[in-house]
Amino acid sequence: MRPVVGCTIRGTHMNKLLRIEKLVKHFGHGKKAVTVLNHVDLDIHAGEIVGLAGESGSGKSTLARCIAGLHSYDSGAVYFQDALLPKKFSAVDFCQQAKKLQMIFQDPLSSLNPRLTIGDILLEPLRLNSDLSAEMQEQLAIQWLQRMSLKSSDLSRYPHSFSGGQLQRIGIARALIRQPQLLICDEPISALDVSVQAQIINLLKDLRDELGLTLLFIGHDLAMMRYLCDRVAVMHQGEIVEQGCTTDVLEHPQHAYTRKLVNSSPIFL
Amino acid sequence: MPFQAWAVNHALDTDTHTVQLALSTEPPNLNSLTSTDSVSFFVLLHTQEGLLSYGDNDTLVGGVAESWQMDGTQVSFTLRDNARWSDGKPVTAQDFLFAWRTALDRATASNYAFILYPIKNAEKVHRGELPPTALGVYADDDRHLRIELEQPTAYFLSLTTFATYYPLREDFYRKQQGRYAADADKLLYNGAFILSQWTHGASLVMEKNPQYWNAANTKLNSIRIPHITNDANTLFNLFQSSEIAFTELSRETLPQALQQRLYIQSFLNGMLNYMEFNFREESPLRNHALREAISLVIDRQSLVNKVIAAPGTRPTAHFFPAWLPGLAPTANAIPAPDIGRAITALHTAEKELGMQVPPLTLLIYDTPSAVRQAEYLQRVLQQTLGIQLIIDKQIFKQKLAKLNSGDFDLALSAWGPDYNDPMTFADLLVSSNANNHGRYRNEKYDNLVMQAATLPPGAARTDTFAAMQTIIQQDIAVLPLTEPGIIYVQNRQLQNVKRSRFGGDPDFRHAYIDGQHVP
Amino acid sequence: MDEQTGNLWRDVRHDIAHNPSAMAGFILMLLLVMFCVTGKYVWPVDPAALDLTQISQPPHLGLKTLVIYPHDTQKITAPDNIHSLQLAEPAHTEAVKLVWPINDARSFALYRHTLPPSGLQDLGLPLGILSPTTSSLTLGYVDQLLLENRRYFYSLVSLDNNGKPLGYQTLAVDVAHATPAENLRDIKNIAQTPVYELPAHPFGTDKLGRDLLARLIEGGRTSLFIGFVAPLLYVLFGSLYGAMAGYRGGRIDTAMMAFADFVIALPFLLFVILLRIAFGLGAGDSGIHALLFALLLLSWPNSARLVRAQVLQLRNMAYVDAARLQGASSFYIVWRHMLPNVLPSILVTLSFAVPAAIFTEAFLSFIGLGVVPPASSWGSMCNEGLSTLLTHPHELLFPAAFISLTVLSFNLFGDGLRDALDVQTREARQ
Amino acid sequence: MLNYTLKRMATGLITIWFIASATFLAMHMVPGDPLADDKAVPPEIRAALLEYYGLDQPLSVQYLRFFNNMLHGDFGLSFTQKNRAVNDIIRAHFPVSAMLGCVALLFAAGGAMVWGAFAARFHRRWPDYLVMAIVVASISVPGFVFAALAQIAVLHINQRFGTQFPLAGWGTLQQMLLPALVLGLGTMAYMTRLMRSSMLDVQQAQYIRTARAKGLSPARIFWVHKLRNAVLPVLSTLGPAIAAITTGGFVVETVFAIPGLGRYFVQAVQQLDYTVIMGTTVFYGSFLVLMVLVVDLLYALVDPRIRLQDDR
Repeated sequence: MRPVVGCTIRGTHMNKLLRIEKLVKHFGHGKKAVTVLNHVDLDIHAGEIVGLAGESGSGKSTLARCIAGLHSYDSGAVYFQDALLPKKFSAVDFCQQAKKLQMIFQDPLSSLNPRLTIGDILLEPLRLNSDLSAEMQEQLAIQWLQRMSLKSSDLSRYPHSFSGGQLQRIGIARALIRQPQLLICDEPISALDVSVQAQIINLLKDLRDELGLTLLFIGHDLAMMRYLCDRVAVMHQGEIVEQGCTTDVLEHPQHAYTRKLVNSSPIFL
Repeated sequence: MPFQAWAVNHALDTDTHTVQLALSTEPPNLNSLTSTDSVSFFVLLHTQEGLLSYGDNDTLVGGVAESWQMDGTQVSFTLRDNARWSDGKPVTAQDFLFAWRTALDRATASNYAFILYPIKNAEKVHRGELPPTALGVYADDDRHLRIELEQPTAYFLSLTTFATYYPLREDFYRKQQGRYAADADKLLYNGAFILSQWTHGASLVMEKNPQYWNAANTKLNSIRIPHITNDANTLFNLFQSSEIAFTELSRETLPQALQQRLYIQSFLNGMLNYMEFNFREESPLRNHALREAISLVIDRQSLVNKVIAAPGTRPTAHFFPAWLPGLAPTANAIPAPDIGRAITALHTAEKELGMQVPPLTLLIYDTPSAVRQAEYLQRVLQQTLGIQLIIDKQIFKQKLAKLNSGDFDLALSAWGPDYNDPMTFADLLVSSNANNHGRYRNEKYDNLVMQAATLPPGAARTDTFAAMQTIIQQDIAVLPLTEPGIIYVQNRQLQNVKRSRFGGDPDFRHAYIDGQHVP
Repeated sequence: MDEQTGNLWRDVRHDIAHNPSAMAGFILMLLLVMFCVTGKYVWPVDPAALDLTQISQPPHLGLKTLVIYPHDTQKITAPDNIHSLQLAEPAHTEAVKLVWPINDARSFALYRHTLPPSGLQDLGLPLGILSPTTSSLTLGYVDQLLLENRRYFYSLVSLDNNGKPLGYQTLAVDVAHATPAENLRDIKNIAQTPVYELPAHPFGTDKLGRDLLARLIEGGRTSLFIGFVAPLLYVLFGSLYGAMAGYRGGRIDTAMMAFADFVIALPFLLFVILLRIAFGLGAGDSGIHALLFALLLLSWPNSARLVRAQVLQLRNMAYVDAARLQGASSFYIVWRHMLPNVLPSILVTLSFAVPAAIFTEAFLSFIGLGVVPPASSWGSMCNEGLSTLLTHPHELLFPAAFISLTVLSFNLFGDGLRDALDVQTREARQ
Repeated sequence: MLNYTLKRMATGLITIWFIASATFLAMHMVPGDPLADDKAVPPEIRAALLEYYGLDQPLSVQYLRFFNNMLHGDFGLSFTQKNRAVNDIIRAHFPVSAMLGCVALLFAAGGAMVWGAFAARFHRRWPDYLVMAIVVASISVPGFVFAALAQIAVLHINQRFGTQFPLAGWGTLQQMLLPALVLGLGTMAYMTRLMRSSMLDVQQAQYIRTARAKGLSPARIFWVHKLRNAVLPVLSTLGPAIAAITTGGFVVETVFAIPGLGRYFVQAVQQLDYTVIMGTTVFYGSFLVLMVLVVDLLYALVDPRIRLQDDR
C-alpha cells in the first residue's frame, strides 16, 4: 500500500475524524467462515469527502456498517476523534454516536418506513433524543423539508407518493437533522435514475460546503467519485488495495485491480 | 377398485331373487367366538348356524342338531347327517368341541366366554385352572354331542343359539393363522348363506349356500348390502329412491314415510332402558328416600310420548319386559308422577342425609336421544325438587369407563337380552355382576337369582321372578323407564322378514319376494 | 395507540367506511355481537324452559290454545251405546281418547295416519295391538304420541285368532292445540278461560319446545366466544412466538420454527378431535374449554410463521438501521417500526380465523363432540336441526343462517381490512 | 436441488416421528377404557383382553413396541374391527378418501381456473360480482348443511323427473360426483378468489404489455403468458388444500355413506380404537408431509428462483 502523498485536503480541521485500524470481520463460523474485511486501515479527515470504490461484494458496505456500529467486527479498532468505539454497539452507544455519525442508504424506499408519514420520519431523530419543544421540532423539520425542495404539506404524506430522488432527499434530511459530523453514504445514488443522481451528488456537495460535513461515499461509479471525492480508497476482496487523492488514484492507478476498475469504467473523464 | 359407470340400483329383483339392504356399520367382527355386536350377529345369523335356532314365536327349532334331550345336568344332541360346511364337509360334534374350547382359551380373548360357563368346568378352564380337556363336553362320535352342566340350567338350550356356541372347524381355523374372519374368504359357512363378497366399509354380498341342509327353504338367492351408513335421513332417502328394500324409521323420517303412504310396521326389540343409581359408599343415592323422590317426579308418559317420541317405544315400570317367557302376567301400569309425595320423600332424604341434596351427575352417551332425555330430566328435577342435575355426556368408551369406576350418581343405561329367559335380565342386578354399575347389593335378591338359575320352568320359578320384581321395585334398585320400539318400512314385495329379539335381527333366512304383489 | 400510528388507523377507517361490502360486514358483525350480548335483555325468555306442548313448533306470534284443567289424561270414561270407533272426549294435542265396541274380533290393531288411508297396507303408524278383557264391552286407547294440531286419521283393524285382519274402520280426528292449565303461570287471573293465547315464538321452538330465539341468543354466546377468544389467544401467542424467533434469529429461531413446523404438520381435524377427547370432560363441563384448548394448541404456528417471516424481513429494512443509528431502543423499534407493519397481517389473519373457529365448533358438533347441554351453540343447534330438515326446516335454517351470516360478515370485513391495510393499493386508490 | 430434496426429506422424517409421538401421547391422555364394551366382562376375561392387546405393559414399553412396529410398517390389529390389521384398513379405505379428494380437488382447481379467469376478465362488472357473491356464499355455509341439502335436492330431482342419480354409496363414477362437488366447494371458492387476484396482477404486468406489443395472438397471450403465471400462486396452495380435502372429507363421507378413512378415524376415536387412531394419524401425517414436499419440489421446478435460493 502506498502512503498518502501530495494531496490537497480540504476542510477546516486537519485532524483525523475517523481512524480505522486493522479491522477484521468474518461472516459465518468455523469452516464456512468467509473473511469480508481483512486488516482494513483507513483514515478520514474532518471536512473531506472520501470515496470508497470497489465492485459489489468487495466489503465496502460491510466496512461502512462496521463503522456505524450496525455490524460488530472481529478484531481491529475504530477511533472517532481519537475515542475508541465499542466493537458491539448498545442502544446507549448509538444514542451517543447519533450526533456524530449518520448514514444514508442505497434504496431510498426501504430506508423509510412505509407506514409512517414524512413528518413522523423526519421528527423521529428529534423525538428520540432532543430537548427541543414539539413546536421547534416541527419548525426544524419544515426547514429541512424546504431545504430539500419539498413542501411543508408533504409532512403528512406517506413515502409511497414520492419519487426516488425525493425519497433520498428525505433520507438525507433525516440523517442531517441532528447535524452529525460524519455522513456515511452507502451507495446513495445507485438505485436512482441518472438524471436524479447528479441532483443528489450536487446536493451532497452543497451540504458539505454549507455544514462543514465529512462524507464517506461508497459507490462503484468512478466518474461520480472523481467529481465528488477528495480522496478515494479502492477495496478488493476485503482489503483496501489503494488509496489516495482522487486524481492520483484514478489517473495513475498503481494496483492492478484499480487499473482494471478504471479501464472498465464506461465514461472516464 | 372396480368401477361400473352409471350403475342403476334396484331394491329388489324378482327374477334373480335378490334383495338390497343397508347396514348401520361395517360388521366389526365375524369371528363367532369373539363377536359382540348386533351388526356382526346379523351377518352371522345368515351365514352360520348353531345346534338350535329360533323359529316362530321364539320357539326353539333344530339347527345343526336334529334332536336333543336335556335331563338335569345332562344334555345330548344328535346332529343332522346332512349339515355341511360350505366346502362340502359335514359339520361334526368335534367342530363344536373345538369352538367351545377355543372360546375358553384366554389367548382368544373372547368377551362372551362367560356365556359358556353353565358347562361343567368351563369357568375353571377359562381361568387356566383346569386343562381344556376337562371341559364337560364330549364328542362321542361325529353325530353325537354330549354336554355335562355345572348345575341344572333351565335356559341352556336357548344359549346354544348364541354365536359363541356356533361350531368352528379346526383345520380351517388354524390355516388362517390368526386372521380367521378378516375377509370373506377367511370364513367357512354352515348357515343359509355364504358371504361371497366383503368390500370393507362399503358393501357385502351374501349368496344362498347350496350346501345348507335346509337350502330348499331358502328362497332368496342373494342379499346385497351396497350401503353402510347410520344416517337415518340417508337411509330413508335410499329407501325412497328404491336403492334398498328395508329400513328402520326415525322420529324424523316418519312424517315423510306417512306422506309417501308406506306400509309401516313396529317391533319391540326386547331391550330395557333404565336409570342406574350409584349405591357406592359416598353417593347420596344410597338413600332410599332420595331415590324414591326422583322416581316419583319422572313422568314416563311425557318422556316416551314427547321427549323420546320414537314411535313404537313404550313406557314401562317393570324390570322384566313382559315378552319374556315364564313370567306371571301383570298389568304394566305406568305410575303417574306424584309431586306431593316426592317432596315429602325429599324432606325425609334431606333429614337422613343431614344436608341439602348436592348437585347430582347424570352420566349419558352422546346420542341425540339420550341428550334430550337428560335435558328433560334436568329440567324436571330442578323444577319439582330443586335438585340440580349435571349432565355428563361422554363418548361410548368414556361413559363405560366412568360407569365401571362408579364415577356417576345417575346414569341412563340400556340392557338387551342374550337368550330367551328372564335370567338374562335377573342376573344384571346380582351384586357380583360387573354390569351392575351402581353396585346395588341385596343378599335376598342374590339368593333368589341363584335359586331361579337351577329351578326347572314352572310355577315356583315364576314366583321367584315375581319376588325379584317386588324387591327391585321396593328398593328402587334401578328405575325402568322405557322399552324401546322400532318402526320400519319394507318393500311391499318383500315377504316373511322375521324380527328377532336375540342374536341377529332382522332375519331374512326365510324371506321371499312376492312377484305377484304389485308394488 | 399513539398518534403516529393513529394516522394509519385513520386511513384504514376511512377506507373501510368507503368500502360498501366491508362496511356491510362490519355492521353485520356488530349486529350479531349485539344480538348475542344484549339479546337476552330484549328477549327475556329462558332458553332452557321446556314446553312439551309446543314441540318443534314453527315460528308463530301467538298461538291459540285450549286450556286443559287438571284431569287424568290416561283415564277413559266411555259413553254408553257406542257402535263404532269414536272419540271419548274432544281431541287435543295432550290426548286423543278413542273408544270402540268389542265385537267378535280377538284383538284390535290401532293405526294413525296423516292422510286418509287407502287400504289395509296404508293405515299409517301402528300405535299398538290391544286385546279386550272380559269385564268390559268397550275398549279404549289414549294416544299422546307427539300430537300436532292438525287432522289425523285413526284406523282400527279387527284381527282374528291368527292375527289376520278382518276389516278396518277409519275415524278422522281434528286435534286442537291444548295446554294443561298448570303450565300457564298467569292462568289464575283468567280462571276457567277455555282459550288462551300462548306467548310468541318468532323463530319457533325446538324438539323440547324451547324457544329457538332464546336458544339462538344463548348459543351465539358460545359460538362467538369460541370464534373470538380462541383466535385472539392463538394469534396473540403465535405472534409473540414468531416475533421472538424472528427478532432473536440464529439458532433460537431455527429451533423455535422447527417446533412450529412440527405442529403445523399435525393433521388438524384429526388432532382437534383427538385433543377434544383427550382433554376429556368433567361432569357438567360444557366442553367449550376443551375445544378452546385444542384450538389453541394446534392453530398458533400459522400466525407465528407469518409474523416471524415479516419480522425477519423488517429486521433488515434500512429504516430499522436508520432508527438504530438514531439511538432507538429495541422496544422502540418493535413498537414503532415493526408492529405497525406486522399488525395489519395479524388483523387480517384474525378476521379469517374467527369464521374458521366457528366452523370447527360446528364440525365438532356434527360428529357429536360439541358442547354439552344445557350449554348450546349454533353448531350443535344445526346438528340437532339437521335430522328434521324436511319436516321442521326452521330448526336447521335459523342456526345455519346465523353461522353463515357471522362467517360472511367476517369475510367481508376481513377482505376490506386487507385492502385497506395494503399500502401500495391504498396509494394507488388515492 | 438434490441437497435441498435430501434436507427436506430428513426434516420430513423427524416431523413424522413428532406426529407419531404426539398422537401416542394425546391418545393415552384420553380418559376411558378401550376394552370396555356394552356388556361388562368378568375380571379374568378383561385380563385376557389386556394381555392380548399388550395393554398390560408399562407405557414406555408400549411406546417402544409401537415404534418398533411402525418402523416395520406394521400398525397392529384393530381393537374394534377385530381380526383386521390397521394396515389393511388404511389400504382399503385411504384410496377411497384419496380418490374422492382427487376428484374434489379436480373440481376445485378446474372450477377455480375457469371462474377466477372469468371474474378477472370481467373485472368490476356484473359477472365478476356474481362469481364473487357465489364464492362468498359457498364459504359461509357449514359443510354438513350443504351436504344434506345437496342430497335432498337430488332426491327431489329423482322423484320429479324419474331420474336415478344415486344418493349415496361408493363404487360407481356417478356416486362420486355429488360428494366430490360438495367436498371441493370450499376449496374451489378459496382458489377462485386467489386465481382472480393473481390473474388481475398478471394482466397489469410488464411482460403482458410487451407480449401484446410484440403482436402475439390474444389466445397465446392468455394461455402461455397469463394463465401460466397466474396459476403459480394457486399452485402453492395445493399442498394445504390436499390436506384440507383429504382429512376434511369426514362430513361428506358420513352423509353420503362413503367408506373413506376419515369416517373410520372418527369411529375409531369414539371407540378408542388405539391402533386405528395411531395408524390413521401417522399415515395421514406422513401423507401430508409428503404432499407438501412434492408440491414444494414441483414449485421449485416451475419457479427457478426458489431453487437457486435454497441451493446457495
